Amino acid sequence: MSSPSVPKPVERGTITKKGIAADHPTWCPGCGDFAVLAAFFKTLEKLQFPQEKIVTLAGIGCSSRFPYFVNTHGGHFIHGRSLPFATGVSLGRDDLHVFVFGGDGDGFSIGGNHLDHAGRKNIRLTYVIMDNFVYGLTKKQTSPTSPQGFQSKTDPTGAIDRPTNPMRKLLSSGATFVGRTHASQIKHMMSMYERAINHDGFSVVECLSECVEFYKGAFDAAVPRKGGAFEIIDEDEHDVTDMSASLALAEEAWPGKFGVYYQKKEPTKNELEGAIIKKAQAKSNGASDLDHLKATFAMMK
Amino acid sequence: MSSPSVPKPVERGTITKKGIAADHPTWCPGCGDFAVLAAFFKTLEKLQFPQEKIVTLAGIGCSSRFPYFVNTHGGHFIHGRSLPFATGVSLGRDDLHVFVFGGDGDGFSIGGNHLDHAGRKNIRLTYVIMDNFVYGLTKKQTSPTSPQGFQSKTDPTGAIDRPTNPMRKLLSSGATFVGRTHASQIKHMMSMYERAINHDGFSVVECLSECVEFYKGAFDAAVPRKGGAFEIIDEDEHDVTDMSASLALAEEAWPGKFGVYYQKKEPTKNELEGAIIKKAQAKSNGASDLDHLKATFAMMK
Amino acid sequence: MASEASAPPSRSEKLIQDAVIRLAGDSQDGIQSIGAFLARLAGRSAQEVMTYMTIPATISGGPSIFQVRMGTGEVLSAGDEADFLVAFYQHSHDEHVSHLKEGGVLLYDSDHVELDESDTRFLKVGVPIASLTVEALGGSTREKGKNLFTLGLLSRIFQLDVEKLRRIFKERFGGKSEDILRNANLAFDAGYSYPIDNVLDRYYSFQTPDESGEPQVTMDGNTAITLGLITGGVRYGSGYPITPWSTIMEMLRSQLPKYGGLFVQAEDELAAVSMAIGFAYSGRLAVTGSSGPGISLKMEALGWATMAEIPLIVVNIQRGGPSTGLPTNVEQSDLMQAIYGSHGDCPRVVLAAQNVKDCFYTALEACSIAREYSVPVFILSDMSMASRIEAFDEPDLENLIVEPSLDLEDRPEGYKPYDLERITRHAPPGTWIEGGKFPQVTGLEHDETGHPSANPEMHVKMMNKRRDKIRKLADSLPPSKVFGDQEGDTLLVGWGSTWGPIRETVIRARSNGEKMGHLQIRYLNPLPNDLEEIFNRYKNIVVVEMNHEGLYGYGQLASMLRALTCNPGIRSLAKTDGLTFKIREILKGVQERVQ
Amino acid sequence: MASEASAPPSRSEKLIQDAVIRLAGDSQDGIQSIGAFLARLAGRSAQEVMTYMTIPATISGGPSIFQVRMGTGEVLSAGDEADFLVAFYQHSHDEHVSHLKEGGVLLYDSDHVELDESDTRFLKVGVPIASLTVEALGGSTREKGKNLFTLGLLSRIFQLDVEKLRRIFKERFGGKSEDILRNANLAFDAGYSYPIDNVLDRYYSFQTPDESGEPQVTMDGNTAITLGLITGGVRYGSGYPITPWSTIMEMLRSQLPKYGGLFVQAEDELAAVSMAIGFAYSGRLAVTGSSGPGISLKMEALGWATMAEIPLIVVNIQRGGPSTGLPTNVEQSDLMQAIYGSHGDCPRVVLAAQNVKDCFYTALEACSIAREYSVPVFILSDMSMASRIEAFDEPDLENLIVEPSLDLEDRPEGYKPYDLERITRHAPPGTWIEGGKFPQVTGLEHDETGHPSANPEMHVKMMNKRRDKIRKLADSLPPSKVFGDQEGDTLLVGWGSTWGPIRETVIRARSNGEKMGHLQIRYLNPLPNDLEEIFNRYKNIVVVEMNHEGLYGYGQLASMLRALTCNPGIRSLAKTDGLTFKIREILKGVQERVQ
Ligand SMILES: Cc1ncc(C[n+]2csc(CCOP(=O)(O)OP(=O)(O)O)c2C)c(N)n1
Ligand SMILES: Cc1ncc(C[n+]2csc(CCOP(=O)(O)OP(=O)(O)O)c2C)c(N)n1
Ligand code: SF4
Ligand code: SF4
Ligand SMILES: [Mg+2]
Ligand SMILES: [Mg+2]
Repeated sequence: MSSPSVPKPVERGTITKKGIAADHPTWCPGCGDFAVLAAFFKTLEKLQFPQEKIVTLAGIGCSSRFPYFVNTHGGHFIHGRSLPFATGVSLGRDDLHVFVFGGDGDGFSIGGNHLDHAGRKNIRLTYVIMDNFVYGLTKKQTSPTSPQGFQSKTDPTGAIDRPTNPMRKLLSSGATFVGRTHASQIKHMMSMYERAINHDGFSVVECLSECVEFYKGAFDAAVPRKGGAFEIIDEDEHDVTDMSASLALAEEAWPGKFGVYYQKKEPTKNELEGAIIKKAQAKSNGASDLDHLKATFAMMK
Repeated sequence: MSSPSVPKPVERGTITKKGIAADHPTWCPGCGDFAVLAAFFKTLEKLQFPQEKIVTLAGIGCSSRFPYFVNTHGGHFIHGRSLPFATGVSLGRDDLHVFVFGGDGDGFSIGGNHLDHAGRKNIRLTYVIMDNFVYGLTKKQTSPTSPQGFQSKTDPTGAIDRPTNPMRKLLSSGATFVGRTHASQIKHMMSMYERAINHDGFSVVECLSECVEFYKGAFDAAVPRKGGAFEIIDEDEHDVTDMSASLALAEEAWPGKFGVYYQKKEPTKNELEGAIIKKAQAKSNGASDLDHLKATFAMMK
Repeated sequence: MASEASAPPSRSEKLIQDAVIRLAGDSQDGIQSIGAFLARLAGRSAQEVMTYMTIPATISGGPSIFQVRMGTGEVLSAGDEADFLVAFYQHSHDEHVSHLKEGGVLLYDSDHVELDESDTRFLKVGVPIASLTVEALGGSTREKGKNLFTLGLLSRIFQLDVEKLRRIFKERFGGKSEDILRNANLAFDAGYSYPIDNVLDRYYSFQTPDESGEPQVTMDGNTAITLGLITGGVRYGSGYPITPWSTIMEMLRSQLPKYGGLFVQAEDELAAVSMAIGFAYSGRLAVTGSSGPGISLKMEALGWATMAEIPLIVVNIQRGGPSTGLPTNVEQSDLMQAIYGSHGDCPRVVLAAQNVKDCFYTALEACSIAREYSVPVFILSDMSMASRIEAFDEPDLENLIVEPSLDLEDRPEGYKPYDLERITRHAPPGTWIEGGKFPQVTGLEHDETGHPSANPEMHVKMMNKRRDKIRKLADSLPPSKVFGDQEGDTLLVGWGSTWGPIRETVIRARSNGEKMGHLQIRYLNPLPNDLEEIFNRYKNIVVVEMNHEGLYGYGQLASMLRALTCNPGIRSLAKTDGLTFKIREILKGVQERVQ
Repeated sequence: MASEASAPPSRSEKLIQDAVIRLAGDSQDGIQSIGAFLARLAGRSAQEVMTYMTIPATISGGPSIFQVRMGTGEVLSAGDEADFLVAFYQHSHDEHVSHLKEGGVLLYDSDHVELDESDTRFLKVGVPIASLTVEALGGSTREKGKNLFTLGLLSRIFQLDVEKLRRIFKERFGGKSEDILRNANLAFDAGYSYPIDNVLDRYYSFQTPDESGEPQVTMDGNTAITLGLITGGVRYGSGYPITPWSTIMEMLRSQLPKYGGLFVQAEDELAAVSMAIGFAYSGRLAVTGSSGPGISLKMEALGWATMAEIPLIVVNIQRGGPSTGLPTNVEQSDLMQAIYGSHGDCPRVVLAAQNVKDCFYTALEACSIAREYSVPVFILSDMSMASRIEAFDEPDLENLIVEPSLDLEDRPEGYKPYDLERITRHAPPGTWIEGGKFPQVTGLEHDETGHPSANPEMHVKMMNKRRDKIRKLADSLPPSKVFGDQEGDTLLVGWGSTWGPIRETVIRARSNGEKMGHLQIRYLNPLPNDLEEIFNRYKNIVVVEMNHEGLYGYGQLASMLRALTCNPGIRSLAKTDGLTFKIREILKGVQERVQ
């Protein structure tokens, strides 16, 4: 099934589209996720992190197959738990560039709680939610972002539950960078990814990415060439550090606005834990692990 | 341990303090939870639902011991899952009055995701979060609402994670009634409970309830007789149906305002599922279960 | 078709007992529907039928097969090898030709497949399926319809009942646009009228079945479970999607409202099991279910259901594990977890269905056990049965149906939710208790009133109470039925979907003069009381199961049976290649394990 | 103290080997600290010591006991009965007097307790503890200090080393305000100078221990696990609070920063295990843990760790189950779950610590196994060991410590994360792979490169790979050590914290001339290879464990051993009353099971 398609040995040091692409994606032809991948590749090409320091992680879903298609260290975890997994990676290794990809079901349904806590802890990583308003991999069940009326296999007469408001949810979590983009807008997507990546903290981007198999046309209302409106937030008007204003933006009617809803520098948990370590170690003045251990045992005598 | 303390057989039909009280609560003397219980009793005395139709449910925590102290049908479930449990009860039996009690750990930490989904589904029930900013039952660990700097057993040098903003979280969930009160303000508490109970939908009240054992004085800033300010929302000024305005209220600095943040009538899932049933049954014109089953089998022939 | 296929050509008609037809193409080609049509037709013709399919592992579809075995005799497995292979593409041919019997018929789309001329093992029949379909339908359909064209070909070859088939099309496509039904008939006719006798020198015809019995129904295992649950009185449930459980929740979601019930898609499996428990506590028999990963998430709440003594049905459609594993392959590796997966000593009931028909009856029985013993009941099925279609006699619904009722009668004073003297029967909320002392249900150890108790003797008593009712269930079970020799050399023991292949193996071995019996265990927890006695009648016991032999060389059921009986004659034939057992695999495995 | 206690009074000094002292009061009285001081003192005096305590089940405190057994000989259990009971209240007396040996000393607070004059079973010593404490401290302290007053009394009675004790106070209270230390000494002195010889006609004195050996350390089991993990190189972890696991995470949270590491309090157990796996994947040996309910929640992610072959340490401090169960009582009922709780065939390592010292060494060993075999390793301990204090020889830290390292060396071209030829060694992110093809870790079945594969043979190979490494571990284990008779009538088999009571039982039975051996199994998965052979040397095997005999009459380990060996001589002595085994319970139970 998996014939790795790296054509030639990659030279250490430069990220190229060729070197960063791994397997040919198994997504359906036309799936929005291809564009997300392409924009990610381009952004990485631009940013040129050391390739071995990039790590892509995911839960389970069509979108969560992402890591297989990126030639970096990668991990395909379990459904809904990619964020705590990534939290361990980020806090364990502050030298890495940690990326998480996943779907709306993975992020807002089974994984919804982890979002809240990774957000408030401000874990240093970038999370892209590839929102297609449906469960793709399991073949068309209602997702938390499916609009009311959407006919799926679990709502044959149309969904009745009010959907999650993704922007409100993300803002509420305490994430320190919250953006929104659309897989059909490559340039905008790239700028969102780049800004998210450059944000020092928990950055999350919702990317509308159409599932052509199970929810065709879901996002036409936001695609100009299909008669929709892709309205971008005017950052001269909108203060991205104002939570209330951002929350108000999140209340706008579908398809709403795209761009950066919120961004504020707050200490990351990575920094704060680092400070605790530093303080604890400063106190002991260069004692070795063995010294510490012996001291603790001495107290038990 | 449990010598049920119902003094005399209760007459069917009238709710009295005596009849609705069960065991003597095992909380520490002075715990705020006593007041929550008392206010709940008084509210029930006022509302006079048939006693057998009241059901109190909870997860795990000091606060979650609530059902044992109320003489109604009751269930003490597992940590963090009281809402889905109660969802089953509410949707299974739309004739009941379903109450859920629990702590900040139970509700915002392990149970945080269920809040989001019970909220957006607008399950008909009333949920009281007895928020003491700490883990009581397990003896003083940091809770999601513990403020930064709070010294607990899991943060001996002071909590560093930014706490959950309870009002923002509750509003974001899509709950259709969101209130806030304080266990030291019996009257206000009662009015919140009454309004929450009378709201037809998912109603949730955050009640600050002091843990005298592990976080004494946590809420003094909101207790007038301790020099604090208990500021009540002016509903002439604040439009409780305006989500953005409510979210803005949630951003106010500690100790913030008390009262109803948000209330809006939306169809409950109970109603919506009822409508689906009605429609399905109308189609079949009084067919019996056996008729339906036979028809389905006929299609398999 | 069996040996006839290799007989010398003679333009004639051959009477056959059954045929294994493998259709190999891409999942987009609608080969599943040809299979389903054939299976339904077999059901309506009082024939036995069994299907087998693979699901492509990639999201965007890909190679896929559908295999139908149909015939007049007992059809117990989907067949080790095909008598007939239909290959739509070169890759279909290359992948599957090794599954074709020597002398079998290789029907291929000559538009897409090129054969090695020198290979003379098979009777090769090339038909330009793709181009003829396009031609028949007028070009615009991008080869869609190839499946029905092929069904036409097969109908001709096997002399199928065309009228019945057309009626099935009509039922299937009737609700949709006229065009669809017309195109289906056009494609079918084109296939049917293709001059196949120019290349194939023989027609086949199934022996006339005995149509005098009960009418048959044809469905897959997941449908059978769903209908069993509904018949048993389940009206409420909650779940979260996962392959291969999803189709049960999807069907419940659309069926239950008619019955006045509902099914909730929860935010995750933790919520799903909790909601189902909430339904049950509220007085509604309820179901939750999943496959491996989701079942793991339910373990904590299931412990509560045991402790609080709540009736609940839990369906696990097993797939390849561990972890995300092989989501579209079959395995039976969740047995131990079903019994031991929750912390603490946590008794519950575990049943396993052995074929599609039994999926229905097991679900029905699970309902009555859950209700009677106020306990969680696991139903184990697996990927292979989930989507496998079989025909079976229509159940006697009038007598089987259980219309659920909500018992809100007043309870007498002193009512105890956890009475030590009897099996717990909860009073759902809404019930008045004389004297006005209302009950609590709880996951803490408790006294008879449901209030927490850490009293050592009370814990011992309650532990025994929860165990004893499961023992009572064991005492009430019917005697285990052994098929074949009631004593002798070898007893093959299995559980779940291995029933068919094991049964067929035993039939084959006995026809070769071996003394062999077959026992399929449907009750896994509690195990039946008579196993030890039965085992003692055989020299060798071989436990056949689709899981791993583990550290000590024994599959999961084999380990349990060794612990139960300490019978050192128990051998284990366990495998985990994600595929169902072939008869020859079992024969060989047994041979190797038996002295 | 043993038999001497009932000897006729004579104002004299008695040399004793060990004494069991039970302090009974309310949890607010600080009886835990007297106990802890005594235990530490014993440790510093090269004595053996073991404590036992109960935690009140109510939130607001309540009746509580602390029992210390200290002495010069080997102290193996906390003692069936007390030689000495200190009763602070009437309820303390009433509840606990039945635990006092006939002829034992009943020391009671005459301010709070009234005795039945006619009861002559005990030597009754009344002291107005409450009022004398208040008097000594000047009234404002609401009886606080009673514990130290009592410690003073005990020091006088047992001729304890007062200087050492004062040093311990100083260490304990040194960091706090001066007042606290002064008050402690005041209360202690008042007790010490109380004219106890007016009422008690005898002093006791422990036989002089041999102080020439290693210095001892004194700690409870959870501390020992924590320090074992740190010594073994764990620097990262994540958890969620639950009794009785919390103290491990609390200590790790405060200790790890010094070592450059950190511990995260996660939002729940699902997140905790996922974070720990994230740490491990990033190249940091990591720990997560919980007790029953939280362990159940980790089952799905643990399956991933097995599948992805990630090293991980999982601590389960068992408590009474099922469900919320008996949160403050002891039980050993999570063994099956540790082995079988995740879906699919999911091999992992399970170790059980047998006493406080062994908590340290088991944790250390878990680290090395996790690292060496790249696999999740369970450490099972329980409520009784969690807070029980024991003294043991200080470990040789210089030689034991493992300083963790992060191996980011370049890997050669063709590096495979799941090489079939060797035990998996992941390259953590940050590692350059020559040729630039980076590895994936995954919970899907995969090929050697970590890419998904549904190939049947690959699945078989990978299943075997994951199993074989655990078998390799079994091959590397030291021979199992049997204590006592190496063959004969009866072998007692246990696991975990039952070590002490079983050992003491065997010593007692052998001193009565019985041929008995004791085997405590520390490796539960894989089980040691030599068990079958050892079992064959005895007529009876009795497996002693604190869990339920289940449906078939066998506790969890007993079931496993029957499955492993099919030895029908295996009997089960299982109980679930939430209490540790008493010696006489085991003796009686064995007698009943052995012919
Ligand atoms: C615990 C668990 N539950 C359920 C599943 C089945 N499952 C796999 S992906 C998925 C949801 C897919 O939807 P989404 O996250 O929106 O991703 P998409 O496929 O749409 O990109 C589900 C329910 C699983 N793998 N694990
Ligand atoms: C799955 C699980 N994890 C952890 C626990 C332990 N536990 C019991 S209550 C509790 C938190 C208590 O805090 P909170 O919910 O704020 O309630 P409080 O006691 O403060 O009222 C925890 C962690 C548990 N019972 N189950
Ligand atoms: S099913 Fe939908 S989301 Fe999945 S790959 Fe296909 S188009 Fe994309
Ligand atoms: S520990 Fe705190 S929350 Fe719990 S009962 Fe005591 S005061 Fe109340
Ligand atoms: Mg999706
Ligand atoms: Mg709390």
